Amino acid sequence: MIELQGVWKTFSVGPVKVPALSDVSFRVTRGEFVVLTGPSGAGKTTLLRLLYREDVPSEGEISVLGQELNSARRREVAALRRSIGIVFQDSKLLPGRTVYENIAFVLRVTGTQRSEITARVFDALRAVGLSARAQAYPAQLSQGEAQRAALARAIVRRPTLLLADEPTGNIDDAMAAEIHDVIKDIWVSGTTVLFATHQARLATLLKRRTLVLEGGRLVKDQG
Amino acid sequence: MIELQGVWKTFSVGPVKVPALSDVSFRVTRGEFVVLTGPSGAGKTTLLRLLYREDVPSEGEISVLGQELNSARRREVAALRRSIGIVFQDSKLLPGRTVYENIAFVLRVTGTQRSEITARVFDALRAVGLSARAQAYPAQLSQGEAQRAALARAIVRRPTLLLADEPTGNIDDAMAAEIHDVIKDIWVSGTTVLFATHQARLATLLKRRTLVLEGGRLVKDQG
Amino acid sequence: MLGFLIAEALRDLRRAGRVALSAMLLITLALAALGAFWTLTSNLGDAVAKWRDRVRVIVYLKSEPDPASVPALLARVQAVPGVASATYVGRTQALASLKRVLGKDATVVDHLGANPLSASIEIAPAASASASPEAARAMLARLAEFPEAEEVAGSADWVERLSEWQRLLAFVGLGIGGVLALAAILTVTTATTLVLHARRQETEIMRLVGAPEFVIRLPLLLQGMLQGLVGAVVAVGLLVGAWRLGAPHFEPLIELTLGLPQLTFMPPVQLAALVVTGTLLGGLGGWLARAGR
Amino acid sequence: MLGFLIAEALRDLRRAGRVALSAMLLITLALAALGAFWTLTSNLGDAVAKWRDRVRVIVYLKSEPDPASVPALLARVQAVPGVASATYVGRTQALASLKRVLGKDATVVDHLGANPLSASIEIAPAASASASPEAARAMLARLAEFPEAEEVAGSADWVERLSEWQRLLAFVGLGIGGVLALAAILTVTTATTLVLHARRQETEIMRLVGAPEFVIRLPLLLQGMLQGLVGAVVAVGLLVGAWRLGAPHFEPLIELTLGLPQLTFMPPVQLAALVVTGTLLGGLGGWLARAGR
Ligand SMILES: Nc1ncnc2c1ncn2[C@@H]1O[C@H](COP(=O)(O)OP(=O)(O)OP(=O)(O)O)[C@@H](O)[C@H]1O
Ligand SMILES: Nc1ncnc2c1ncn2[C@@H]1O[C@H](COP(=O)(O)OP(=O)(O)OP(=O)(O)O)[C@@H](O)[C@H]1O
Ligand SMILES: [Mg+2]
Ligand SMILES: [Mg+2]
Repeated sequence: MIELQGVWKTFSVGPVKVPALSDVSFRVTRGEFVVLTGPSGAGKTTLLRLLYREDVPSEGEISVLGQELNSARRREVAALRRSIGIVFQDSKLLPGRTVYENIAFVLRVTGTQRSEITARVFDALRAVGLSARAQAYPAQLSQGEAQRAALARAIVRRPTLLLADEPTGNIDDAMAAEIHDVIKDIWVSGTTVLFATHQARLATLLKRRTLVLEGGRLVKDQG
Repeated sequence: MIELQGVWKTFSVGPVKVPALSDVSFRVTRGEFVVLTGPSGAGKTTLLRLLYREDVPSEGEISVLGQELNSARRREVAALRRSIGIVFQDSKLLPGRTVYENIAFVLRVTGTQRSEITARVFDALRAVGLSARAQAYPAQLSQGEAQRAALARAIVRRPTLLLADEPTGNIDDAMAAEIHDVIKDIWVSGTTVLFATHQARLATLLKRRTLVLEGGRLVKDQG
Repeated sequence: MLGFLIAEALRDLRRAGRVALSAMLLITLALAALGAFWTLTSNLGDAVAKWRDRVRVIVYLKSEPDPASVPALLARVQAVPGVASATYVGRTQALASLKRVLGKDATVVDHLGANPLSASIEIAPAASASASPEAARAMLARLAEFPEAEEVAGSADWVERLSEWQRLLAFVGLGIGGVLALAAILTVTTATTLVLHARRQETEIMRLVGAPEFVIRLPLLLQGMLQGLVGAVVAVGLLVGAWRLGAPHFEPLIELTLGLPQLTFMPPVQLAALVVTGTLLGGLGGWLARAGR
Repeated sequence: MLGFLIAEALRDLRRAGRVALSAMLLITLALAALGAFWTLTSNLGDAVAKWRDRVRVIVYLKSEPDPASVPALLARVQAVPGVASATYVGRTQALASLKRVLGKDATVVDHLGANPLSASIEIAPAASASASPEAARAMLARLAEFPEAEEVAGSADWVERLSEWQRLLAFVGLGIGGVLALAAILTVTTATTLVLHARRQETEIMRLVGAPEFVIRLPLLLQGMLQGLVGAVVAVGLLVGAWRLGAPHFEPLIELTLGLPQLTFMPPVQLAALVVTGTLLGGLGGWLARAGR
């Protein structure tokens, strides 16, 4: 499902080299629920970006859903991404569209039948408890609501793989527990989940396999 | 210092009325450290926006630092804001400028002597533990680093009042504890602090006066 | 799907608002100026052609030839390269036309004892002779060599003058064309950058969720084409309107100054070409958007 | 502080990149066209003035007057409103000039028994008489009433023609002026919107931290002025360059076609006015940015 072999990622900021990932290797098999944790700046977001090929490793091999990423062509990358649901840490909601339109947009541009769209969008909104705010624009949402809308957008296509980057970072504990339930439901229905969070406590709470990054190194893989 | 009298704030989203704040009244005196907490969507950000007059209440009176906000003219609002440091929930760092430039920008546009700027910016960066990333652009920061940069920008002018909206939302617990220490230091040096967070646990941890919002109502004021 | 893509294109236009309007108006201006220049050039070309037709070279003959030998003489003159047609003007005819020319002073003719004028041959030069001063000089030299010719009036001057006029026209055309091309390129570039900027976030999300390439690009293309189309249609409307209003007012003036009895407007085919040009121009801008990143 | 504000303005320009360049180039084009039109109009105006000076009205006299009475007659003619100057042309003089006009056909004059021409007075009309067909007709009528006059040659035609030319010039000027004004307004609006968009986040932060109003607005203003200034200077450079290169080439042609021996360029004051106009135009765009939100 996911396989990393000796992955390094180094950023250059002027003359300074920032090592964001150092020699990371691991495998995730179909149907797993993996928590990726580590302090701020550990490299969690960087790792996820490599998995959906928004960036390429400085060194090492990555394959996702059987697709070798280093050699992937544009068309293959697009096909891969259609099977992945992503919750971005910075939500990336389109400010000019309502919550409903933001989620429908993803279905539209990937070719979903028009007749199905409304039902699927509202299923996703119900799952994250946001149906009442469907007509609100992103600027009219609290940050927690925005994160839930972003989660709804990620799951609306029932992806094979869900990459969630801090989906509960701005949410109070009660709400976060609900979101964890939503993600667990998706996992139960067969989606592989990679859940990134800086809240080490959460990893314990979820009682799942946990990968711990620290300063770009994979220091622990347990569960 | 801060005084709210029967403040209501209602948003209209199409035909729907969203009551974000309902009949909120409280006072904060000079030198206090107040934690504002409540679940996602409770109205914390809305309340802070009213305090720096980015929005006006639908009903009720607010005065901050002796300035009556409903009747304030543009010039008075600008003067008021120069005495307030704000950490925005969405950081609002300028993407085209480095961390250093982002913080220096605030000093520049409010008329600080050129010779003082470098020293003050680095003081602030040191306080939040980010001196090493001074030359990085916001896109090159992890979200936690971005939040610390935003905090540095808020404190660089040594404000009379600090309004912090989830300054530790994306930061791991160890780093968060450090940030709390930074904010406490600023408070000790005489700045009044209003600290908004959805982490109820944090309110307990900080052992300060706590205001609890729920669905726009002030349900608890203790400490 | 196409319905969605067109809706997206329209949404972009609405969002870009005043700037989209500016781009459309600039396309309108560029095309309207292009059309106006086109009309102007073709009418000036007509005027030049007409002046060229009026140019005459006169060969004065040493003596009035025998009427029977005139056709043979005309045939020999017509054989000279560069001569389009030749007309014989007898001495009596010459006096009559002098009288017409003199007008008020025509009385002098009535006081003449004998007819002092020579017979002549009036020659209309062919286009080949007007094409260059060298060709014209060659023709004049050949005519002067005729044994019957006393003198040849008409010089290379008129050709010089015509070719100067044409140079002027070509220069003005080049200048206006260059400026318009620049303006059009700028318009397209500006519009492109704006469209791109307005769609930046949409494009990012589309790429991140794996939308096919044509879905990402088509709204940009359609929107550009729409802007171009609207601009071009408005430009054609302006041109037709200006023509309807202006032509009846200007025709007498143009006849007076340029001697052109009637102005011609662009044929429908050219108007259609203008619309197609505008649409393609806009579409190009939209398509380029990706490269412009 | 000013240094910082100018640095901010330059930063905006760099960031807006291609679009800022477009705005500058559009300002350049608009001002260059304005300058070219200005030069053209003033030279055409000179040509029209020259043609007007060449217009003559001729009063033919019934008989050749006594040389002693000529000055008195001329004085009376000069008293007619609309007459700028009057010259007496005797019969001998008239025959001599006819000979000059006839050229090749001048031999007819030598065959004449007696001089059949009349004496005449040549009149240069004043500007007041050329100003309107009515004034010209009034002058001609007054001249025809002279007892010595047999006939007055010259009609209201030439005035008509001149006023048509002037109408044409005014119309072309209006058209070009209108198009340029539109283009300039569009440029400014577009640039404004872009600048505003580019600075959106800066402006928001400045307001939120309580920066004084002038700090928020001045970079926009400076940046617009800078764009306008650069555009205007380039336009002036283009005009001067085109003039240097083009004028020596065109002067003979213009003399041939319009009879104007020498072209005049815009004086430095007008060039300076162009630069100021550009700067103000750009500054206006920058200043408007706030209103445009
Ligand atoms: N584009 C970039 N250019 C330079 N440095 C970068 C870039 N992206 C990330 N970094 C650096 O790489 C390191 C890892 O960043 P990353 O965003 O992966 O951390 P993270 O684990 O997601 O942190 P957080 O929990 O705060 O979101 C950080 O030091 C960051 O500053
Ligand atoms: N501009 C707006 N228009 C309409 N509704 C708004 C607007 N701003 C906020 N709201 C609504 O008001 C309520 C309170 O929002 P607010 O952002 O203050 O919550 P919060 O307590 O800061 O939540 P979080 O912890 O998630 O940031 C939410 O339901 C939100 O959707
Ligand atoms: Mg991250
Ligand atoms: Mg909030």
